[in-house]
Amino acid sequence: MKPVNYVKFTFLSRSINESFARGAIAAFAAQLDPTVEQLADIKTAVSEAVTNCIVHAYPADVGQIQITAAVYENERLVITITDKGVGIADVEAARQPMFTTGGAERAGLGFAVMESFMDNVKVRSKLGKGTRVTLIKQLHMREHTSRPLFCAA
Amino acid sequence: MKPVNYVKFTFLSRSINESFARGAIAAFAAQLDPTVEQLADIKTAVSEAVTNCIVHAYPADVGQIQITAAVYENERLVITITDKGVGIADVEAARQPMFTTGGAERAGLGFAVMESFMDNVKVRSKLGKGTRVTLIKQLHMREHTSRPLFCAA
Amino acid sequence: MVVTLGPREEFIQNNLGLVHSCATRFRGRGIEYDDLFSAGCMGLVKAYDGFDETRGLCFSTYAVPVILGEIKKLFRDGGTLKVSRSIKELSLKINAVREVLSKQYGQEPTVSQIAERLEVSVEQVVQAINAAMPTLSLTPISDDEQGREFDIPIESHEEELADKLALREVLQELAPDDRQLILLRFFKNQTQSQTARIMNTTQVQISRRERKILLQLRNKLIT
Amino acid sequence: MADVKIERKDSVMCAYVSGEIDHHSAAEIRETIDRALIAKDINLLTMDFGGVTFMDSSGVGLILGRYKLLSALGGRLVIQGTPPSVNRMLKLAGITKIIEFKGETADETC
Ligand SMILES: Nc1ncnc2c1ncn2[C@@H]1O[C@H](COP(=O)(O)OP(=O)(O)OP(=O)(O)O)[C@@H](O)[C@H]1O
Ligand SMILES: Nc1ncnc2c1ncn2[C@@H]1O[C@H](COP(=O)(O)OP(=O)(O)OP(=O)(O)O)[C@@H](O)[C@H]1O
Ligand SMILES: [Mg+2]
Ligand SMILES: [Mg+2]
Repeated sequence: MKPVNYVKFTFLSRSINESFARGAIAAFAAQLDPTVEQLADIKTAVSEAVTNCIVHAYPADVGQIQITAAVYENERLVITITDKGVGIADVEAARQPMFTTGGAERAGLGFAVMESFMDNVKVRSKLGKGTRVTLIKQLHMREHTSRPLFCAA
Repeated sequence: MKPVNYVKFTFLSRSINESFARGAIAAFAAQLDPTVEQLADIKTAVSEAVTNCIVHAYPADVGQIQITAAVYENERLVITITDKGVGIADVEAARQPMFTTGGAERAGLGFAVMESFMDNVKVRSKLGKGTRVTLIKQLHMREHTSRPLFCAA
Repeated sequence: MVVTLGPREEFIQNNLGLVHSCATRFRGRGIEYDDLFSAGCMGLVKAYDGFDETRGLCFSTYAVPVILGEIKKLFRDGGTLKVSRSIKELSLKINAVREVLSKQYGQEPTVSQIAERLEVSVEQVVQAINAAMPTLSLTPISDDEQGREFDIPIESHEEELADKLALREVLQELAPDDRQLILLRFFKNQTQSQTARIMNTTQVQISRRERKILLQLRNKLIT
Repeated sequence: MADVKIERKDSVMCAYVSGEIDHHSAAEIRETIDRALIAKDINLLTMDFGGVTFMDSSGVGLILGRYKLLSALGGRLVIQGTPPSVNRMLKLAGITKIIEFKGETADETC
């Protein structure tokens, strides 16, 4: 299915860009008219995925992070976060709550948070090649005064 | 000179994305801790440039718009807005206040607004190829309690 | 070429449209349109008076920057206000309105409903919402603070102790192998592979087992 | 972004955290707290989250890290003032039963 609208952005794996990524995604998701809580969930999940790229994918250097966000007709929001970093040896293990390779300051909760705040989380990774995390959220399952979402440009 | 930090994003020339572009730029510029006025100026200028792509560059169809934003060491913010649309025949004429090819709906003030809100505006265009607008703003010329902007990731 | 503007009064009357076009660009920045327009008119008058007809310049080329500049001055007062501060203020308002609207509609308001009530743009609302704004529970808030869904009750020392004991107890309930796994992984900070080596099994086995135990532990602790 | 204010009285220390806690800001908060912790003999640290507007799992790491450090130093960590969404994160982390909580409002110990 083709998205109704999408955006793609690329930035450096600097920790200062964590808040940029959250803000940009929020600005995009706004077109779906989410509730405050839905928006908070999306921002938190994106923050987790971006932080993982910064901390784990490029542990020693600064690399590129790419985010795409797409809106589909049924108000489904699909976000991907991609890095070309070290990759994950065992994705299943990495997704376990409390699994971390990050030492004492990390809780190993990133994936658990993404899973609990989004409707679906997919992870594809290849050692030495990089990782792509796909976050999916279905907005407005509830009834909702419908209004046209997109106007002609 | 190499930028300290930068971001690049691509999106469709739909009017709904004007607010995304403003929001994303605001999220990026936030790292320079601008004043309310400076941020409003930046957002307005970006909005003008993006609207021009939507209205003039791709008058009949939906095309791609690319924005880059870069921060340089002296707190200079450089933003480019690029389209692959129809291009501008005479850039100098187009930049004149009240020049418009947009009919009664448009005031022909977009470039004047960009110029008055930013420190420097450059326009490069080629008919049939597209247009790139470069917006430059110098933040915090005044004294300013300096704090480290970037920490190692 | 000499450009003649004609009589002042009449010329200004005829060019108010230009002022409107300029003033519109500043809408939604928190200053009333009438004030924007008045400042713009000042700019137009200044431009008329300052325009040098002999320089062959188009009037609008000269006037537009003057008008825009005059309107911009209105915003200078707030010029030192940091975005971070203003966002904080708006987010407090959003919080309050969110609560009111939730009660009114019986469900969480969307960002556009909040924006409408506050008479600001959706964009501003989105910017001001920080991800961890208090999540509202839709159950009516009683005077009793403990009634709120996400509140963690103030724990007495006895309860704390009980909790710690609970954790220990839950751990005690585990089979010896499982207990060793948890101790190695989370109290001795061993990796899955290291744990696997110590326990004479494979990392995959540890990984699977661990997930099961953690779920089990969590369920016991949370309920 | 985030800010942390430290208050100290004898062996008791309080850290008031506000703003957005992500991996970027957690690093600064951690350094500020640890520097103050190590400089003096502290046996009770209270972290106040009253002003926190965003927190991802980096905040959980921040708390766990201080918890471990204090345990090693023979001290105690107390968390207070956590807004509901921070609680949600802590609950998800399953650490609400391990870490000491004091209610929503600040206490006179600091
Ligand atoms: N983009 C990535 N590139 C390489 N490894 C990753 C990436 N994302 C996650 N990982 C691996 O998966 C593990 C689990 O990630 P997760 O986000 O759940 O926890 P964490 O980052 O270690 O801790 P926390 O997120 O709580 O701070 C990481 O420790 C790391 O080993
Ligand atoms: N990206 C672009 N591609 C093609 N033509 C452009 C582009 N940007 C501007 N132009 C041309 O330059 C003219 C002047 O642009 P400007 O933004 O100043 O005014 P406007 O868009 O016509 O009106 P307003 O911005 O006041 O609504 C336009 O009318 C159009 O002919
Ligand atoms: Mg993580
Ligand atoms: Mg224009």
